[in-house]
Amino acid sequence: MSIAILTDVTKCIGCAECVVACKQVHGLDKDLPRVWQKNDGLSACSWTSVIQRPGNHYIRKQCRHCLEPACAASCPVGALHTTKSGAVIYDDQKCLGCRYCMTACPYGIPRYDWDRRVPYVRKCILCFERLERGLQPACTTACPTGATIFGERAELIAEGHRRIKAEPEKYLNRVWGEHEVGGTSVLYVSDIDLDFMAYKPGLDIALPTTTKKAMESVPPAFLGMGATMLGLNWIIKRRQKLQGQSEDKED
Amino acid sequence: MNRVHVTKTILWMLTGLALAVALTRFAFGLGVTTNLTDTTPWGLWIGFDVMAGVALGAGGFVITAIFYILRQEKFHPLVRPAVLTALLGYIAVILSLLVDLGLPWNIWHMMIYWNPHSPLFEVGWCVMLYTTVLLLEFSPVPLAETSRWANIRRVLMKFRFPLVLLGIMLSTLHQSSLGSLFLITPFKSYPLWYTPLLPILFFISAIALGLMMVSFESLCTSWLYRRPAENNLVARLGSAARWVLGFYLLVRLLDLKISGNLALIFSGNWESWLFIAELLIMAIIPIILFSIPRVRHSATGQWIGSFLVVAGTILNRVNVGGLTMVGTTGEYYFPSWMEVSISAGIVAALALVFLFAIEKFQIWETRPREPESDPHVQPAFSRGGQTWLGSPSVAGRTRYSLAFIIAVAIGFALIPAHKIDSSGVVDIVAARALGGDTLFVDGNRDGFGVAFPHAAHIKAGKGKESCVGCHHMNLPLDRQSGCYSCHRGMYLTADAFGHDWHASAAGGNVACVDCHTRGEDRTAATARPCADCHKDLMPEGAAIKVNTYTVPSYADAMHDLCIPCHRQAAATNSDHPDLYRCPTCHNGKSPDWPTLAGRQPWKRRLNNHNILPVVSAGIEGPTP
Amino acid sequence: MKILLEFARGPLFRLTFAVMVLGLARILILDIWGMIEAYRRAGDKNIPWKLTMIRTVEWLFPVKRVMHHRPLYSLTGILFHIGLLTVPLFLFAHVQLWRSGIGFGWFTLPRLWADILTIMTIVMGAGLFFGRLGHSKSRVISRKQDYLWPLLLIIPFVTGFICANLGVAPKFYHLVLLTHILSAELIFVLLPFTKIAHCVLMPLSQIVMTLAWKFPAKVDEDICVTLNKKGAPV
Amino acid sequence: MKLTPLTAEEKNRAFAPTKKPEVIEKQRLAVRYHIEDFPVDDRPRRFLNAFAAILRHSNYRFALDHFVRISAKCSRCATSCQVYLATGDPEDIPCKRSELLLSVYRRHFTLGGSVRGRLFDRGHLTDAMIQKMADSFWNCTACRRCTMECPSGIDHALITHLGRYILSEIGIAPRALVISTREQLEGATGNTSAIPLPALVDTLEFLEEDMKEEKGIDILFPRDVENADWVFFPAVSDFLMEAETLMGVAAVFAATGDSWTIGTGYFDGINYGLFYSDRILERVVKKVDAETRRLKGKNVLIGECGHASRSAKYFLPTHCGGDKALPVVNIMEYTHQAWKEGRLKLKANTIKRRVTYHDPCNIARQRWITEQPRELLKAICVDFVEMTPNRDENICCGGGGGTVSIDEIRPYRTAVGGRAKAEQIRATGAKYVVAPCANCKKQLKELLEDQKIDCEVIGLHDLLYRAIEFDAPPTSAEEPQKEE
Repeated sequence: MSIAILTDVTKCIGCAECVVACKQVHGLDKDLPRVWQKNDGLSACSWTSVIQRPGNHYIRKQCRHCLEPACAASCPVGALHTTKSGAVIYDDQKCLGCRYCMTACPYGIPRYDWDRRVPYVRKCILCFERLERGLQPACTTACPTGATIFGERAELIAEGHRRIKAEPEKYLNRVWGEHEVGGTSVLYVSDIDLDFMAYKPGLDIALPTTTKKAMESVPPAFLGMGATMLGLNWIIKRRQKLQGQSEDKED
Repeated sequence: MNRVHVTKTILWMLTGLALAVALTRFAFGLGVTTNLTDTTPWGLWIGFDVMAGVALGAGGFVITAIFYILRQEKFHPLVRPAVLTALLGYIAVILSLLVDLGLPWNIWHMMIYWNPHSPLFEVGWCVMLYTTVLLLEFSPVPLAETSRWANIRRVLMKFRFPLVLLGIMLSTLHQSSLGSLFLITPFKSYPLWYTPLLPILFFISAIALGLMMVSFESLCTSWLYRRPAENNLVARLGSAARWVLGFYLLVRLLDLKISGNLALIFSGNWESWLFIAELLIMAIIPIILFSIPRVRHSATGQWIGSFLVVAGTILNRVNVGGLTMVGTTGEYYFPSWMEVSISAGIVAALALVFLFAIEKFQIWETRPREPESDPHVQPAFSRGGQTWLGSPSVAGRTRYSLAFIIAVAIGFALIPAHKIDSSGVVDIVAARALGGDTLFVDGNRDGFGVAFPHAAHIKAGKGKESCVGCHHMNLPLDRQSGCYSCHRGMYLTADAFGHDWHASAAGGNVACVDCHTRGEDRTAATARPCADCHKDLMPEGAAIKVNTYTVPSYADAMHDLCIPCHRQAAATNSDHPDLYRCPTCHNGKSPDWPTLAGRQPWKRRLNNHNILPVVSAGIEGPTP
Repeated sequence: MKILLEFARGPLFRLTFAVMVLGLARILILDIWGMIEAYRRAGDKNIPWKLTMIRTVEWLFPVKRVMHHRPLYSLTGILFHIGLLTVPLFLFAHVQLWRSGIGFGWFTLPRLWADILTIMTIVMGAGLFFGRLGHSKSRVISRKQDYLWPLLLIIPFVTGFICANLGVAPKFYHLVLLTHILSAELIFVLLPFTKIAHCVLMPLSQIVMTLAWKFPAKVDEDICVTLNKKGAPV
Repeated sequence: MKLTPLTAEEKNRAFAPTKKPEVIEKQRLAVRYHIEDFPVDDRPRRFLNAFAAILRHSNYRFALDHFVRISAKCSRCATSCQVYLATGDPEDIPCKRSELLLSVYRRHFTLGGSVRGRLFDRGHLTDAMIQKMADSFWNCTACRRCTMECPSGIDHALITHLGRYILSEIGIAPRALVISTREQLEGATGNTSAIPLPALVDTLEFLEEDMKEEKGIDILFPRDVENADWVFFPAVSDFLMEAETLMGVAAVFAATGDSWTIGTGYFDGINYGLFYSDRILERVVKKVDAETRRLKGKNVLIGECGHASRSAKYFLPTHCGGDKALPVVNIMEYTHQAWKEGRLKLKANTIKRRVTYHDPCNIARQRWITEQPRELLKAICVDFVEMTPNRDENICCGGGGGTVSIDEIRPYRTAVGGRAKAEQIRATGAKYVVAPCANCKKQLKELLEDQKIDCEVIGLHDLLYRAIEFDAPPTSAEEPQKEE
């Protein structure tokens, strides 16, 4: 089973209750504008934010919890990993602080404690501890309009398609997160194009596969190089020996 | 040997500067020292130190391969310097990683927590192993200096060939895996650089760079110590490098052709020019230079050729490592001077180790020595000062330690304290009046403060009309906001304005002209004064008028606010002759009032927070 | 003025303070390094540690010897040093600065004591100056800087006293404060490079004195070779 | 200590040349210091080269570094220097004297000097400065008393020592010392007083006869005995001038019965290297070591001589093997030890006249030997008085640092250098001043003579000789001993 969040952009009123709830549940510090923050409201102290688009459209931004997360694939120590339920979570005990995950994320989600002496990577963890206790994530609980809801991924995809089918003139015919980068656990249905949320729209490959091939060829490359070098050495040694012998003969 | 002295002095100064910056970085975090952001989490330290550092260490495996595997005996003079450079290069990589990593003390986690899918994991392991291999490869050289370790040396010499072989195998892996690192960012990297062949391209260019790095180094040290360079060998290396570079060029262009991105080269945007420049510097010009026999054998030609390859490959690594992602992320990053100084300092420190090693050990065939190293040479009194600072070791110690500490001190002086002060705005809980009339004012939260008889002051000021005398500038609707909400730095001027806050609150870029008059430079100087909008911030009769966006430090503000009145009162009121004395207020007592102690949960403070949950400006690519 | 003040207590303070601390550490390390080298070269490594230690302690707390010669001058010097060390270190205002800068502070002097010590230091500093000026022996061996040092050292005390007691010169508060900071910074910078370096080198003096007589085992031949005197008559 | 200032007449006499000045007219002390003549222009360069060579090969650099940084110019040393107290000449303040060399070091051997040199191009070493040093360093008696008063711990005597060393390397050193040393190291007789071996043997035999006559027992001077416990090196001048001291030493050994010997290959304890050149110091010390080892002796025993004791005690380990060097013992230590152990019996109250004790700087300043002679004296004297100050804070006799050997400056030594000492002795009212040091003895004799003090200078063992009781005489003949 795999859980997910579906956000209906048309229902969001931008009240930011989800943001407040998130901060409260995780005991996050207050936010202040900093030079290193991207201008999307996310920060080490805000794991979700609400972005306003022209025409009173509000889009909630948070970690997409990819089914095949690039961040988890890139982390050298596996500090980022996917739970059984599908949440991509972070283990600060393992982290080195290399920030490869931040480079690798196609949505630019992970944030860093730039001003801390002991900095960690920060992002939405889908309230996985609450899930274990049988609760919903704080944000979906707090939403007064039901714009963001929690449930089984398959069911929510179906729900999204149902809503689109029910009011095709209201929605764009697409559930964001269904196929993107191999599928994500945070889904959107929307009346405006949400491609601006990612660095590159329409990227449907699972990112870990890009490095997978390279990583799989590591052992053969290693042994192959060794064999080549040994072989070369043997040949040259032999040739030099023969050359020496022939020179000896000539002498 | 003046050339060596000057060089070493400069290197020591760079090291000192870097030390000061490194201490700052560990004391205050990455945000204060670097220009890295959430969008550009990797900067100069990864792009130059790690990516280029590993590449520059390629000389080690290339030359050992030529000497041991291909059995080209005549390259023997270059083997030791190449291995030493490689070793130092990898140590540089490790050092800069220790600075760059957020939690460097966890670097050993790589050994116990495995994620074999991560290219970085593979690079990390290879770097660790290869550094060890290089150490073992190189250690016979210093061990040869004393007979005490002769046994260990003999064992190491026995395992030389397998070590070299292992070194080459490991290098193959991580030189290419550095390219694999960026396979995962097809959404960010520019197509001219992004290709599934990145690992292979990295490996080939590392070979060419290895050849040229060894040459460059031979030329550098020969200049520094005025010793004859190995020009013949360098010419041979150049000749080999031109074939490798040619192959590299071919693979790269063919790959672009197949992926259909070849046309992008001539698209005329800045990436295309960068690409052309990179290829020219890194491959095309050197290939031409090294193809002309006369140039190949001339010292100048070798200088230029090897330098171009080295510079070009560094440029390539920096491009792949982040420079070409700017188009996608829309965020321009330029390293802060502190990042640069750390990079330079690490290079300088290891250059010093290199110079130390070639003076102390048998690295080059002829060991460069200061003439005065011989104890019986008559001391040379310097020409200008007619001084003699002692034997080379004593003189060096005297001279370089001075250069070093001066550089460290300058480093500390240059640290941007305002960044430290304003980055973590003090965690503020408004102090409440106690017993209804007394405030405990403790600006820097150290438990020491001033017990302020609020009610008494109101009374002395004849009622509520006098509020504005002190509360000269309230946040909207909030008379009780503490002085520290704006006067953040205890002793340094703070920027109270918060440009980003205003910009986003005013509706993003379109609102710039609301404050910055059209047609003028957009600086604080040309902007409208705060009071134009915030009429209530500066009531009539306020003690201090604020006209700029900066506010004095907390201490200054408080002193300026309190001292004049106290002085006046002391002069006119004979009951309190001591009013003007510092200890009257700063009496060092720390009243342990329970309501002031401890942190309160965020929930209760929420109402006082200026949170900005709603962001109007979205991600719309680079600002036009 | 404000900008100057900020510069003086910001970057300039960090620069000069670092120069002082590192500079003193440098000469201390160089000194000890030289001692270790000398000890390793010495032919005779037998050093009367106990006697050396006793003499060091005697001179660090020179109560025993002070009355031997020129008691008034010596007493002036000792009191001056006491004030010089305690007031800047334990003044409440300074400790507050450290608290905000590095996060912790320490014991502070009561206000009355601080005032008394400050005035004492100023008087004693002036006393040292006039003592040097008025005493023929001292005058003969004094260099220019020997006269200037006591004067320079009391500037921060005078200005600091004025700052702490605003009633003395209320109109020039910032100017006086600036003088206070700048003069202290000048002292910081000069400290490691002048005779005031004795503040860290002093405890080593007696060991240096003892060790200096421990010559290397073979000087004769080396010096003969270096000076081309091999085989020359004595 | 307060001294009445020198009168003008006294001053003239003290500095008056006894001989015609030979080389440099400015030279007040009228001693021809130059061993060899070099062009004056070249001297600074050669001085700096010698200085540099010495810094390079010896241990002075760190001490000078320390001293130039720490020197506070507090003028306390002026209160303790007997030379300055007598002359009142500021040039004689120890700190001022040290500054002569320290300023050269500061200017030519430190980073600060380098900067200053480049910026202002002044303060180079000049010939005049060398001349000043040559004068000043030989005015000092190297007694190290000022060191005790220096709060900064500057060893002015060390600086004087080094200054003289450098000067000697460029040929500036007192002729008297150099000639003696030349004889000692390269001459036929191999000792500073140029005593030929037959003459020595004659003297010793004569003394043996003398003692036989006086004490009635055989008291011998064993010569070239191998495997002796003690190999004896007195100041060689004792053989000529202080026979009684030697007799006392021989008597002590006769009483204790320990094996001792005088080496005929080399028997000179004097080491003028301590006064002007570390190189000479090293060579002489090595000669002592070689002779002792030739005789397979177990200990080096130094006679009553301050600088001989110090140069052997402190520099034998330095130059001849560190911890493995032969142990060095002063005869006073030996005698005291034997007396303590009861192997030597002394008759109490032998000496009836008032006695005082002069601490030689070289053995008292480091608190090495201060109590032993006093206890011995108290054991045999009726009336023993102390000088003030005494022990490690004693005042130099005025002939220290080798100046006593320079006969040309006797007026200076007795009028200036020894002035404080003379006052001290006069104040005690003693009739005997015990000075266990060949140099002190010579200086004090001349001093008492010139200052017209009615007092006799005598060695410790001279007195002990009179007080030793032989209970187990080596020969059977026992006669009643003579009373004084």
